[in-house]
Amino acid sequence: MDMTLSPQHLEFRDELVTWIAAAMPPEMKRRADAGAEFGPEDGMAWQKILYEKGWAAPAWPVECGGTGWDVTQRHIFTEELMRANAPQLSPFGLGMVGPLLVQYGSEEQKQRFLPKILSGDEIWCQGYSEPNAGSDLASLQLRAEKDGDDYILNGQKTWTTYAQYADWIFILCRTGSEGKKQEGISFLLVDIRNTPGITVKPFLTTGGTYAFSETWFENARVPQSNRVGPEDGGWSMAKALLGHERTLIGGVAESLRWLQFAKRIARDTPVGTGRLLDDSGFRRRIARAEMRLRAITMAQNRTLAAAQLGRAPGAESSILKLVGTELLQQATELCMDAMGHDALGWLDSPPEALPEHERSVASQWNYLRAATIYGGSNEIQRNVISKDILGLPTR
Amino acid sequence: MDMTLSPQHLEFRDELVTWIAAAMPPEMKRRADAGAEFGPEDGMAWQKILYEKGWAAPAWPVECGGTGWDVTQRHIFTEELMRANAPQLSPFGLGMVGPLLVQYGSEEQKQRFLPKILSGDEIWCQGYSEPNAGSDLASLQLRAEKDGDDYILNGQKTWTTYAQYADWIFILCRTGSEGKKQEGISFLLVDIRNTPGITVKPFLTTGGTYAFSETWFENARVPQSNRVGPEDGGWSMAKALLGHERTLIGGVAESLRWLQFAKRIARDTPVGTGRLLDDSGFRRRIARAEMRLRAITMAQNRTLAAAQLGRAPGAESSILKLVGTELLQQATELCMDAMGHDALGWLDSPPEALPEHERSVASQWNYLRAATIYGGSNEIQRNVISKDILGLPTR
Amino acid sequence: MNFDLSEEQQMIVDSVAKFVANDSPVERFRKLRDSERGWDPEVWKRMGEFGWLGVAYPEEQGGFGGDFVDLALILEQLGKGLVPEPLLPSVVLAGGLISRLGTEAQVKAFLEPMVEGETSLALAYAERQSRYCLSDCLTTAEREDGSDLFTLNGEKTWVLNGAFADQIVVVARTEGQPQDERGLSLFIVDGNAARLTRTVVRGMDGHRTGLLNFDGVQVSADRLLGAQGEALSHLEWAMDRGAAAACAEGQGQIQELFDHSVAYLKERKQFGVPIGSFQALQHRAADMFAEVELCKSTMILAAILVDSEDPEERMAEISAAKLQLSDGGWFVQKNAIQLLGGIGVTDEQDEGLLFKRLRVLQGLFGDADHHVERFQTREGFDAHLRVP
Amino acid sequence: MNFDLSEEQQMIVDSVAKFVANDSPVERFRKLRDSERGWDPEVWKRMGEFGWLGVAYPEEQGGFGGDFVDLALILEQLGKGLVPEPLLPSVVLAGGLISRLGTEAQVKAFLEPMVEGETSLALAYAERQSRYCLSDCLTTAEREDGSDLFTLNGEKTWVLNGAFADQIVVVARTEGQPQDERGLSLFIVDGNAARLTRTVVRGMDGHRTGLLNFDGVQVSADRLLGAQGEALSHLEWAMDRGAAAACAEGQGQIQELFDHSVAYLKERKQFGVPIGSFQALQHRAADMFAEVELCKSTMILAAILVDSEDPEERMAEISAAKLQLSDGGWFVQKNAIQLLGGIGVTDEQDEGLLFKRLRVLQGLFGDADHHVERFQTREGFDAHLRVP
Repeated sequence: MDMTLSPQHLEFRDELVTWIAAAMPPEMKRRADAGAEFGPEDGMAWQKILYEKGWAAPAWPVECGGTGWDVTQRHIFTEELMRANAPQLSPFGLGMVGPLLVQYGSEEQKQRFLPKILSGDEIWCQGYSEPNAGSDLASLQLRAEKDGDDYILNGQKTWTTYAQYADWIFILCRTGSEGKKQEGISFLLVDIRNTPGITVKPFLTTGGTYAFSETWFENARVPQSNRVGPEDGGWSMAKALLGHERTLIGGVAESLRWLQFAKRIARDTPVGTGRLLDDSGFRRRIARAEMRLRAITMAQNRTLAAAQLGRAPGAESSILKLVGTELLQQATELCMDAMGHDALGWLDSPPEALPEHERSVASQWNYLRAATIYGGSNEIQRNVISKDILGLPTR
Repeated sequence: MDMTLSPQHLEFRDELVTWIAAAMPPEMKRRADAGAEFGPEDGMAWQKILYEKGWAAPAWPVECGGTGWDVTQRHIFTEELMRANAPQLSPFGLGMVGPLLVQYGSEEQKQRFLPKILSGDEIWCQGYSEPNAGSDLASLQLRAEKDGDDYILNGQKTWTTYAQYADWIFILCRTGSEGKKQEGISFLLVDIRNTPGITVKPFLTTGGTYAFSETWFENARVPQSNRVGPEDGGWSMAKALLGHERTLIGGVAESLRWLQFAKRIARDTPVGTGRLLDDSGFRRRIARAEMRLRAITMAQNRTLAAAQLGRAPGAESSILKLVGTELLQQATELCMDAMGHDALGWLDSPPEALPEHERSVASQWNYLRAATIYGGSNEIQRNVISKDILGLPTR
Repeated sequence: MNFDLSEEQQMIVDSVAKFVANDSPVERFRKLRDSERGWDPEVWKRMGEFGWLGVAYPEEQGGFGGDFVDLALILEQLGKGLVPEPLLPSVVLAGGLISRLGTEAQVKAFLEPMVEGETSLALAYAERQSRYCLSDCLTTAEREDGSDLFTLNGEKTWVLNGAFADQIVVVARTEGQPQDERGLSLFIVDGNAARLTRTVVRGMDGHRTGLLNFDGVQVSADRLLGAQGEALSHLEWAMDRGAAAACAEGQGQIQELFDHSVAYLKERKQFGVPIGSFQALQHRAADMFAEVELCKSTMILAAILVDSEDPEERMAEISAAKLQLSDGGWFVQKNAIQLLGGIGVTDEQDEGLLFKRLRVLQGLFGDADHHVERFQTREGFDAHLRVP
Repeated sequence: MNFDLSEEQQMIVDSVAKFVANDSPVERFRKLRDSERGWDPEVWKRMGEFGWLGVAYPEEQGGFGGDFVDLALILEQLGKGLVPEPLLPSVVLAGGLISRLGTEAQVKAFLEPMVEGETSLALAYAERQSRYCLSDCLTTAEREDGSDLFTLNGEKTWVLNGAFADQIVVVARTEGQPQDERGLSLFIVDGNAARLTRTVVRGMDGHRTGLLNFDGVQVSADRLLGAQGEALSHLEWAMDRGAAAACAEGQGQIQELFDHSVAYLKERKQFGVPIGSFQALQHRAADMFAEVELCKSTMILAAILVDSEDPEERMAEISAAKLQLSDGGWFVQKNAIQLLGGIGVTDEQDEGLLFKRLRVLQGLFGDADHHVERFQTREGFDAHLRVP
């Protein structure tokens, strides 16, 4: 057994840290250092910079624009971006539909879509959930009827993240009606901006941002050539897509950032003659969370190491989402508790009332309640573990 | 609303405290003060003392030997006995079969059994669970076949608490075989000591005591006149019996005793130049448990107050078992943690290695794992709450 | 012991519940949170007419001679509808102090108009550095020899209703060092006083707080509330009432979130069945129910004990109640959002708004850590070792 | 990074697992716990022959030049069978210190016979008042000027294998005050030394510890282990190895308890179906699985890092592992007992015995509170604030 990073990896990390600090535009750097929250526009700006460097999609094959890095390098890359509090990139193109196209897309689809995903010229979003298909995704109802070379789409998607910024949406829709409900589903790419009959209506989250939209399709016409994989074979596409970047879903790097942030707030928060970070009770609470994060990190490292040896993520990876998202939420709760009365503030509180680095804590804390819901709720994860891994009987 | 105890109740409590301290024999008092654990024999000795005073079964009707106290007085009585660390009385006669006989027994049964339950001349135990009937109690299999004026019993009971000390056992057995499995069950009183064909085999618990037995019945003959309630009507008897002393099942008084005990151990445990009870981290852990106990106590008081107004325990009483037993276990864990290395010790550790008041902590901590299992496991409690109170649908 | 509502209390509860259902469902709050003030003076006036604002004050102060339990029952019902009118700062905090400490003239001038719903009040105690420590007060009040005027300098943060209150009870130091226990005094300052700057801050819960800057604000001596330099124990008393009120109002939100969750479990179908038929969710709901009941129990306890004669027992039970609100309430609210799925993070649904207001109440008047600390540092924690 | 077992490691694991299955299932421990010593010197000798006792020592000391991970893998497998032979006190604690600090002669005299299974060792560090503080040592060792003998006075408690060990490494103070960090020394004391009284104490886990009384025990200077007065950092190192070993052995019990629970869920029927088909229990099992995996991860981490060159990182990761053993392991074990129902509290079933041994391991070498405290008081806790 060997858990050390190789000298090459250590060197790679040092270079990365230096590059990231230099590559950020000054205002972005200032906000990153101040612990500010970034919006989707900042993510797009940062993607352009990474794209110029050739680092927009490290995990893609080199011939499609990837970096050729190994799993560990990619992991270091993710972690250091998070530590530097760089804006997060939209995952829907780079992390989801892109890799799927690499694997299952036709040659035409690859050439048409991949370059613009990479450059950020086209922004993507995801259309999976429907009002009556949440945890039970396979019961989705959005219909695609064939009409000549096209499909005619009718129905509704919900929780389409940042659809108002998107040029394209990938959706699961129903093309067949027979057999089990997982059959008869197809995976389509849809021009959300220019297709008549599509209405996008962003709605406010309790975090105070318009992170999600509802999207209606009314006789929206989409060429059949925009289907990825076989007709009625969309469920396997969806499963393949879920497999990508499995190890990142635990949010380890993000939790690390929040815990550092909790310490920082505690350091800057006076209590009596000292600081909150001097309070042994609060220190122990942070310490417990940090210690738990070390445990989760090690579980993640085991998964990564297995991946580096070419093995599919083993059983241990399935727990990362479960315990990782719960820790992530706890880390945000520590920040809220550290803020004391400042936790009363909100995104629009004036700067004299709420320091910039605390501005979006409550909003994010609020929004991240969804971390245990999205990407397969933690209840669904427990179902998967108990059935697929432990082999417990169904009734 | 009024939560104060009346002057009469306060006076009653003061008198009780004085009486208890005076009534205990010196060695019992010494051990109670030292925080020692008592066995069943001590319980019997203490029952005799209470019996002499007329206080063995405060909740029984006066004409059967009860005290005529109101609900609050009975509660105060229980709590003060616990605070004084008096030996606990066996509940099977005084708290379970006795009240059942008062309610449903024939005149002959009452006259035959109640006086000796009260005086402690006859000791009782319970025969409910069977190897294949635990949570699913209604699937019990012990058969009672009619033969003349008798039943012939064949089968096995398990978890019969302290059966080796008992003179009598009350059991649920199967007298019918039709209909739902809750039907066809009868409630019988069996002379466990003198009935041929009954074998009692005590077994060691992980707590190091022989608290439970397995009991076999092989053609054991029992007069039908020992049946309580109608034939095949035993399930309602069992439910009626469960209703008694509902508010005590949360173990509030017992938790209080354990928390005091945790403080005492912490006070007597040196750490550096001080005592463990000076450590703010440990103090906060005890404090949290004490604060939780206050919440549970208040929930219990609401139930008691409702009972005093003659109402059946409401919805709030059903949570007492659930949260009360979990707190009770936590309280024992605090004691274990407070003991540090002393928690390595056991019942038979020599006194120079382990102080008397710490002797049985590990054993009790171990045994009380069963507190969330017996009396309807906490999982069964959750089923009851979700179905009977919240009305959530069954599949 | 008797925890049944009296006939009168039941009437109060019914009438407030009816008001919330008919006149002030969450929808009203949703609209008002984007208005300037965040609440409606007309509704406030009606509350005065209903007698809700004076329920817990003695009759000789224009109140109805009820007790804190009556007030708590009102707050609980209002909490269900997220009714935004400022009962907590105005009736519980500032009003409570004026009622307790005020001269007849002060009561007449400042409390009675509030009881009638003509004016509203606020209590300014928190400062940038103070966290939950009441004696950590940098704001000063100085009086030159022979003068009838005190001069206030300093800053108060997160003053509930502070930006719009007509009168503000302000904690200021008249002597001693920043964290001394002695030397704190209370002043009733006019909201429109010269050299007082008020910045409106909209909070996470959509309510308004004020950032108050005192730059030499002059206050006449007849606005000194209670004995000079002796404010601390009264402030503690007021904070305990605030905590009890937070438990009461929060109970409204906890109960709503729980009831909505149970209803959703029965109605939402996935995999062809109501999700409430899944045992894992049933058991979660059972655990939530237990916490709701414990919250209800401690909320009642706190409301009864705010007027207890034994301040140590009062503080112990109120800390226990506040901890239950924070921990037990948190268990209920986070699981409600989890069970409700997307609905719980959608602003146009009520649940997320209940969730946020509840979090604000959990943080006010001391969070869980603060109350655990307070519980274990009191004398009785060690004295109650009854086993020898 | 690579966490796969090497071929050699896999061979070790297989052979120990086979030994446990064939020669030392829990049944053997159950019998031995009522014997005088609690373990079997013949089996100990066989372990020596198998090479298990020397796996982690350098070849020049009669060992096999493996690392701590190899030893941890052995302990994990032995833990599954509750094998009672004293590897933890003998190989990990006392043997580890002699290997690290011993002179060639000491290694030859005291380590090599143990590696061959001829003798067993113990480490006496805890005292009645010390709790987890290593420097809190009242036992003294004095040497008169010019003498070749140290005289030991004091008492050591809960010495694992202390009642039967042939040689005991004893921590004693050669200078300074009771809690001074400097001034601690190690002595290798013969178990049968004159004026040493050993009381056998059977513990909760059925293992024997010793209560050791030193009433003027004379020890010659060539039995001083390491530099006089400089033992503390080595003791800390040994405790960290003890903690890592506890994680390894405890992992065996955690895995067994979990596996038994899952098997029981599949096999036990109530209400006409396997209880493992109830979703509430399925989800409990899923949560337990997560903790088992985290325990396994941190157990590996701790085993790798005990030999880390950076003591602060070593202590941080080992504290994290020990916390996971205590908290995560506790979650698994308490739920195992709950799921197993009555079985779990029956002495004749294995689960309760696994449960008790695991609790003992959780308490040894610092409990959860101790390790959280140690984690947050180290320098790096504050230094690692990378965000400005």
